[in-house]
Amino acid sequence: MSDKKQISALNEIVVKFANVNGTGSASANQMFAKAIFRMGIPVSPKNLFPSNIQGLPTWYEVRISEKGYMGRREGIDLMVSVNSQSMASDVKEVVPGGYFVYDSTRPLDIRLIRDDINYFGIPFTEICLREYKNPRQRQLFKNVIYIGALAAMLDIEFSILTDLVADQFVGKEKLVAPNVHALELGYQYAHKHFTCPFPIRVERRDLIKDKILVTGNSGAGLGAVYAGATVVAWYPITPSTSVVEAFEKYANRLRIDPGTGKKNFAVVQAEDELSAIGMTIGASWNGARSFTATSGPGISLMGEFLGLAYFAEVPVVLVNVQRAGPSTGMPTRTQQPDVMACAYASHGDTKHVLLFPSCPKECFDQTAQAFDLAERLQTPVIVMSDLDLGMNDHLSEPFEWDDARAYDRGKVHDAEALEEIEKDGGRYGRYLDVDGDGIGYRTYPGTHPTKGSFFTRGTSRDAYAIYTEDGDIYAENMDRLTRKFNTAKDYIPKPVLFESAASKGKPSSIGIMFYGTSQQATVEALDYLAADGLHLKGLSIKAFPFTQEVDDFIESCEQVFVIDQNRDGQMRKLLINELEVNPRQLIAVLNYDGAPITADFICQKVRQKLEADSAAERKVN
Amino acid sequence: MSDKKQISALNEIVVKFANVNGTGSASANQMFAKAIFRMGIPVSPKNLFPSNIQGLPTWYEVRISEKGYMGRREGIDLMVSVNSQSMASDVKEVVPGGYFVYDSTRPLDIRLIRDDINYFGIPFTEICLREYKNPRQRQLFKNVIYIGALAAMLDIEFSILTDLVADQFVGKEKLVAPNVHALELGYQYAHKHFTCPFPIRVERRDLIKDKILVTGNSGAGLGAVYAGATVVAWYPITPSTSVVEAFEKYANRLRIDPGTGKKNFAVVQAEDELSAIGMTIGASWNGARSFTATSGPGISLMGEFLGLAYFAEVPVVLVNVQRAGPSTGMPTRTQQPDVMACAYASHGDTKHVLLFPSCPKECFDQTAQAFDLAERLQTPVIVMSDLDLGMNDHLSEPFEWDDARAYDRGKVHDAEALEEIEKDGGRYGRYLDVDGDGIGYRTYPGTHPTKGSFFTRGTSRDAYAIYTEDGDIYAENMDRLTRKFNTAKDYIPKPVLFESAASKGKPSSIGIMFYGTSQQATVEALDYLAADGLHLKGLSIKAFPFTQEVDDFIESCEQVFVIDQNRDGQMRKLLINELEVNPRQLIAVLNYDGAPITADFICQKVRQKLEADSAAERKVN
Amino acid sequence: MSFIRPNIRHPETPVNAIGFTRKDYEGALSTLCAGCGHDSISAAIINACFEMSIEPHRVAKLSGIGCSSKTPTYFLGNSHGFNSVHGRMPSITTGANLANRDLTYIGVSGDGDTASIGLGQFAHVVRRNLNMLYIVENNGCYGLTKGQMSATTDIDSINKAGKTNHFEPIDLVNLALQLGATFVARSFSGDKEQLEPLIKAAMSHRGFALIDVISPCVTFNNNPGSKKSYDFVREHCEATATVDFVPMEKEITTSYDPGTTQEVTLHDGSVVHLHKPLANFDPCNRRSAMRAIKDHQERGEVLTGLLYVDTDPVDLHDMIDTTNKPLNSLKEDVLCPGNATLQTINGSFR
Amino acid sequence: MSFIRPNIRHPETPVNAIGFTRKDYEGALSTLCAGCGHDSISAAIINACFEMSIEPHRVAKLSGIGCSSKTPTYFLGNSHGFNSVHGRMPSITTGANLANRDLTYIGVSGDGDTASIGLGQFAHVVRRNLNMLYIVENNGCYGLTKGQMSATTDIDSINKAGKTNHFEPIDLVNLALQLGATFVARSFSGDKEQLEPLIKAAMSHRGFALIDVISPCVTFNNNPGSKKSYDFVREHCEATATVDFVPMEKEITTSYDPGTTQEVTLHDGSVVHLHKPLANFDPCNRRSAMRAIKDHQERGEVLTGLLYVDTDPVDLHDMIDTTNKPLNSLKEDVLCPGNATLQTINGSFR
Ligand SMILES: Cc1ncc(C[n+]2csc(CCOP(=O)(O)OP(=O)(O)O)c2C)c(N)n1
Ligand SMILES: Cc1ncc(C[n+]2csc(CCOP(=O)(O)OP(=O)(O)O)c2C)c(N)n1
Ligand code: SF4
Ligand code: SF4
Ligand SMILES: [Mg+2]
Ligand SMILES: [Mg+2]
Repeated sequence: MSDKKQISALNEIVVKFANVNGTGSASANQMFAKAIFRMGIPVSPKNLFPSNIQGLPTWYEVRISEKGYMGRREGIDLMVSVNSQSMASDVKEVVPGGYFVYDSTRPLDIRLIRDDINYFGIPFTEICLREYKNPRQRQLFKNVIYIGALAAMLDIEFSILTDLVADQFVGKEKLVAPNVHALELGYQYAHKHFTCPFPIRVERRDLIKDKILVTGNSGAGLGAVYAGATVVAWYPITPSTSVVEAFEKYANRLRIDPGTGKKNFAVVQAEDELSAIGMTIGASWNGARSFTATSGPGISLMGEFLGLAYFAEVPVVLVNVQRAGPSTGMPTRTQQPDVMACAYASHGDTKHVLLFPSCPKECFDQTAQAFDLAERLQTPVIVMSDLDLGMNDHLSEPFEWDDARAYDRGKVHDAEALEEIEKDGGRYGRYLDVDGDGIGYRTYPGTHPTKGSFFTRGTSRDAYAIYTEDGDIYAENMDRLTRKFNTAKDYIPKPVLFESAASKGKPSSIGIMFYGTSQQATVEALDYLAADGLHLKGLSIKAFPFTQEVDDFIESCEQVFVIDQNRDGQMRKLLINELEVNPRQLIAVLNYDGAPITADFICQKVRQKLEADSAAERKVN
Repeated sequence: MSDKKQISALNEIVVKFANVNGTGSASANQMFAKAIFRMGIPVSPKNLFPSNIQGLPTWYEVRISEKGYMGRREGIDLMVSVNSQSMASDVKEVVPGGYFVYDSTRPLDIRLIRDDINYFGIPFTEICLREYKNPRQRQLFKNVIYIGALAAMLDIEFSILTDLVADQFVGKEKLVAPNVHALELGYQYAHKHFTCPFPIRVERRDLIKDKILVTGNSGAGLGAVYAGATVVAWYPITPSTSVVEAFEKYANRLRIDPGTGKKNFAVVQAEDELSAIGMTIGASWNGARSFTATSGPGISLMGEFLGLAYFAEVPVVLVNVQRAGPSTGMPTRTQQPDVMACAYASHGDTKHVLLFPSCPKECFDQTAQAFDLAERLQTPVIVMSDLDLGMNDHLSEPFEWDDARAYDRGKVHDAEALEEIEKDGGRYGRYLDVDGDGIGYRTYPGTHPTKGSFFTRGTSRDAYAIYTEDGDIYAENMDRLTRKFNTAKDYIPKPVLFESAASKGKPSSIGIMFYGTSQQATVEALDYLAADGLHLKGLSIKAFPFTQEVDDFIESCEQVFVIDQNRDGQMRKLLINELEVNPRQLIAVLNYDGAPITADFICQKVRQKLEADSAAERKVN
Repeated sequence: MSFIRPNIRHPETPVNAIGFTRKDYEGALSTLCAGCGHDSISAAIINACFEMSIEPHRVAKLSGIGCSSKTPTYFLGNSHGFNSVHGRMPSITTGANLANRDLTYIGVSGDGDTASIGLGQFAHVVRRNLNMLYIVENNGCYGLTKGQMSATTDIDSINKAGKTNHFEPIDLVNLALQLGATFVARSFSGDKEQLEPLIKAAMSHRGFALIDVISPCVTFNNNPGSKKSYDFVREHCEATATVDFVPMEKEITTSYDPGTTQEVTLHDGSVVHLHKPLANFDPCNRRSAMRAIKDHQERGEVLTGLLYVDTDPVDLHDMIDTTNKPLNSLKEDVLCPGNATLQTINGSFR
Repeated sequence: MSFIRPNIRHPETPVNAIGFTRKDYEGALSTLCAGCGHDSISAAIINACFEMSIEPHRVAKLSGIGCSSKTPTYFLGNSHGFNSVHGRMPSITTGANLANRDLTYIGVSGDGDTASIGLGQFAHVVRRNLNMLYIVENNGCYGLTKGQMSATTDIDSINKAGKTNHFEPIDLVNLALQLGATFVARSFSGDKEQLEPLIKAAMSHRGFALIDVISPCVTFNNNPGSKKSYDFVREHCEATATVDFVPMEKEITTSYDPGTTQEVTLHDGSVVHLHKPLANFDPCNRRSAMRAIKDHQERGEVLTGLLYVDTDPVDLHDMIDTTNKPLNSLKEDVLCPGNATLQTINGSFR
């Protein structure tokens, strides 16, 4: 129909849906991503939604990449825009030669017409008015119709869509037919009016294997179920809410006492975050595995209690699903802005163990491990997820659990142990560093009528938990806490090395460090740079404190790029701080506009710096 | 009497009183320090009290130094111990040849007898039983009696003491005679039983000039009165409580409307620290000068609101009188442990302006200046005092106020200005960076019925204060905040250079940086080191962000010792972080046992390092 | 300076006593869900301010976080607003009021914002009898975070997700009365005839005025089984009386049958007329209010209308004896004692 | 395992039913001011636990920050204790109780700790009807920070510093009743005859039990003019009845005149005997309790004793339907669903 340039691509496409929130577009859009997944092609959907419930623009960006690049990529190949509010900006995002699908019920505003992209109008509203009676249906099915149309345009196997509908409505079977009908309406219309498939299309592959498509928050919630969390206290806040929702959903299925039908867990919606972490501390103190989850403002409110848990040495598992700060900031946009706030949370000299998951599988594993770490180290452990990882579906290795695995409950004396100690003329001291690793032995309340009870407090105390204002005892205790923090290095996950296949065997003196959701984009960037002959080695940081491997990696490089999704380069600062490296050796790469970082952005920053360097050198020589 | 070695000293003495808290010893002890002060001799008293109201050991350590060394010095020359609970440890603190004055009503426990110090028993209890009927009097006058005895031993002019009594009881004149009588009882007893004065004694000098003896918290409170603070919201917490008490005391004298007798200020005791800073923000937003004061736990609780004030750009003045953390820690011991917590308070990318007073005069000046800075920069400004500075009397330059000084209320548009802008076809935008310094123009509520109103929020917004989730606008705004933070450098106090008189004209490549209450001890240490031919140059940091001078100072040194009164070397970390200096260049000197740092401690650490260096060099050559 | 309203409007558009049109009291376009009760409350605030001829800039509007707390953006666009943090609006408003006692303060909050995270600040702002109008837009759920239950969710109420509440709800009206609030009312977003006069009376009250407005969340808590749905509330409301408000200036035109009407004259001289009040209910008697509320609750009914008013309240400024001038209007001359005084103070430290 | 008391004590020292001496229930030496009301409350707790023959380690004691919150160090030295942060004891106790429902939880707090910074958590732990004894050691001031007024300081009460309070006090007993507390009592640290049986009854109550104990601060608020001084309280107390507690096991020995005695049988079978109760006062009727309290307040009197008890309470565990076993006793076998299940879950993500 149109003689404009049309880009063509096979299984390397970015599709974006522009819609209005509260119109049920989410499930339709998800069906699209799932269909690609089921065709065996790696897919990475990202939901860009407003901090609002109904009526504002919302977007769903789907990257399809058989190369397996799952980071975000800018430039939209095919845009489906059914929201007049955002159409003007939507049009701009399409790449030259790209495709723009819109609701042609009303004619397209001429100001939106670009001569370098291809327009495909489908009268969605008109079709819905014709086909459906009630307004809600008209709204809902519009979304399903455009999925049907895309199936034709991109050559998605229609049967996969019908299967997905069937799966979606198990229990509500009578909804299957109308949905399939809606799919067909779109499918037919596209075939009738356009030459389908388009030059950009998908084709079945077998690249998914046993991978799964799941959100990080589901992984975290499941991880907590498997790790044996029994007491969960929380306060709702986006984007962490679904961590607890996932926990509760699975616990309600998997943690019901068969005899009584009662719950082998407790979830309490607290009145605020102070109370939520207080309950978590109380439960851990009393020997249950407990956690809370929060975001931004909640982290600030938990500061005082985190300091108590650090100093009184009570295990705490906290899942922080980060969002764009400061203050309320952009609550529905992603960032990594709480690294400093969490590493040093609370007044006084404090340090906290942090974990940095990069995918749902790591959300599952690290959340589960966080319980072992918190109890082993008797201190708060914070899982540093973010909105992108937590709320978007990510292609992930399947979750695994070793049935032989026993929980590490850390150092806890039971009644027998207490009797033993005294038999040998010893005296139990809660904060005695018996093993030299800085970690004392806890006892749970209710253990023994006359032995092992102690008083937990946020004030200074001696090795026997007796209150003291003696400066030397105070200082010794503070030093032991430092010792304990170093002990953490023996237990926390190690960083992971990455390099481009093209860089194999090509030693490099330039490093690139990253963490969390920067991983996908950075790994992609490594390939692009390698293709230009720029061979960098990558290290994905998985935990704080930093283990020797991180030290060694920096040592082995002349310069290291550090990727942060925040303004102040917080991870870079933390590295400089804690490893005493020369700041000049670490180059900050900062993305903080609230959108997930892209490989192109990273490449651009790296090239700039390296070119500047060689330019400088040329000057020198 | 005793043929043991007796140290002798003139006007270079440390006297310590060991007593029980809640027995009214404080005022007697203070009389002692004041007497030395009125003899024209520099004096530095330090109160070491428990976190308790009555019955536990409390100490009052008085350093007398005509050389003007006002930092703490270890090793007690004369100990007055009237507390059996602490006597055993009190004895240990006395230097060989020193003097131990005790209550000889009951014989001294032989285990307390050292053969290298001199004992002087006075039957205080017995005297009181004989002289006074009611138990409270017996308790109170015991303290006055030992002051009388010290007057004889140290050769304090008795008339000064009687004058002090007179001053103390203006209005309660009938209390004068009994107090003077008690002084005489002690004075007589000492003269009768011991050869007075002792070889350690004081002698009138004229070294005080117009200096004053005052607490830092009085200075801060007065500073706020002079700066025009009208709304004060607070929550009680040691050691910051007396900041607000001082403000209220002076405001009640100096801020009463002559016509109505009503108050030209408002002090509200909030229900907690969250509320206290919330009220401060609300008042500042509404155009009043407002402040709050807190310590340790309060800082953690204020985190969320500090982030709001940073991001929404509302002035806040916060006086943080630091104490030993973490958590409740040692609430009545001094430390500088909140540097990091305050510099980066709250989740997200935040930075806050900090001021570091070293003496009461600076508490006054910096607190007053904090209001100008907060309004000029439209952001929180935190005055980082500590317990030692805040609650102990310090010898200080007198407070000064330039009557020509006008408050800098910062950039605020009034109704005329708003009309002007529109007349010129302009549009007012709260967050427009009109002047390029990152600071926009505020308007106060109630300014104009149709112009200049805007919506203050903790969420992302554009230059016109309209809510937005646009990533570019968000990022621009965050960059402007960075720009604004740099603008702060043009207004904040500059660091102050120190060097030993003995080092004049002796250029040095070794620096020593310090802040707050480390100043007295460090300046003293510079002299001692210079005496050994170790010429260091000192820089006292007065504010964060760090100005060029700090940069230059570090640049000019091969290595710089950084004095921190906390475990983690927080100021050193902040310097590395923000100035991008090589950590190897900065050597941490850390004192964190809750007692004020001493010159000896600093010298020892510096010598160790320098000796290690030269040893290493010897190896090399 | 004084201001003259620029007269660039259609001659027919009605203006109020001080020359402003209703438009001058409107705000930005609402982004709430269509049918959200909160939007009706915004409309009522706009009408009340317009009809009371309040200068727009003499009002400050403050809120916490939530759908309800977003609404200040949607009314009084010519007034300064402060959308603070979750549950802390009372402290911000307290500070603002201390700084300038001459403005009218409207605080908007939600049931989550007030009864959960904000309960402490709510209780203490009541205690201080801060001169403000505090509106709780009470939908018995957390709208903005997608429908979780709140501390005001009624026992056995079922939400959209199908969950049933088992926790004792916090009744903010009872609580406020218990804590000594001097003006307490309850209303329903669907009843503007009642809500508007209540808002006017509350703004005229010199002290803390609470209006707990039941304001259904159409998206998450308007389902059958919910006790905060439009249908349920309509069916279970009973009013203490129909309310009519006559501002101070106006003298009463309509005449009321004394038998069926009770007059309450507020501190500033304006009058609240209560028609056909409940039998043995006295809006000036705290205990009778609490009794009436409990009686209705035991019958499963919601008592609305003006519940209690103290016509001679003592507000925070009275209690701490602040000067009558706004503190933010004082300048160096009154605030700064000067150097001479400082030198005598220095003397006391020698 | 079961434990036998090591028998290394003087044969005469009295032991309780399970072989413990009073000493086994004592704690460290108090560091409070001589005469502080708080110490009397600690003594009463020690006696109550000793006489009720509670195994010391089956009790957990928790507190916030303050002189009052220090006291758990001074009683039940064989019990675990948690001196947490200011105003947050309720959340810590909630978590602890969720982890192990089989222990007895005693929370100690002060009026500052509860009515100021802790009010929100207090209100919400009441709502959740957490099974605990919550003792407020109420001295109407901030003792540990040297005597500032608190939110429970009575109107016109004058403190040591000579300041007069003008703020409406928060009455924690009224508040708790309002919020649905299932056991509410008020007492006086000087009245152990009343306090001890109340503590016993409160510990036997399966739900939230508040005892607001007026406990004078001898150092900062025991002066003439103070309404929380020993003298003032002694003069203005009236008790609902004299209380006698008979634990479940014991059958009643002393016989009571039915005319003058009312029996309240608690959920666990133990019985509270109320002698000579006030005329038309029913401790099982919430509204009658609130009425009686208000009547006395209006007369300037303080009503003490057992004010209200719900003999069939529904506690937090009932509301959220947790299993009867302590959650902290569950092991991998019940907690971990295993890998096979996980693989089916993976399937749902494909
Ligand atoms: C400290 C903090 N915790 C949690 C949140 C997330 N949050 C936003 S609104 C809200 C509850 C809103 O409920 P409500 O006050 O009833 O307002 P509604 O949306 O129902 O009108 C919560 C928990 C937040 N913004 N800040
Ligand atoms: C967050 C925090 N704010 C303030 C303080 C200081 N503080 C310690 S105890 C206390 C009040 C104690 O009053 P109350 O609870 O009545 O106990 P009391 O000493 O009167 O028994 C305060 C404000 C603190 N420890 N923590
Ligand atoms: S979610 Fe509920 S409260 Fe929020 S705007 Fe929609 S209807 Fe209103
Ligand atoms: S200050 Fe008051 S409350 Fe604290 S211990 Fe002393 S008497 Fe008791
Ligand atoms: Mg709500
Ligand atoms: Mg108290």
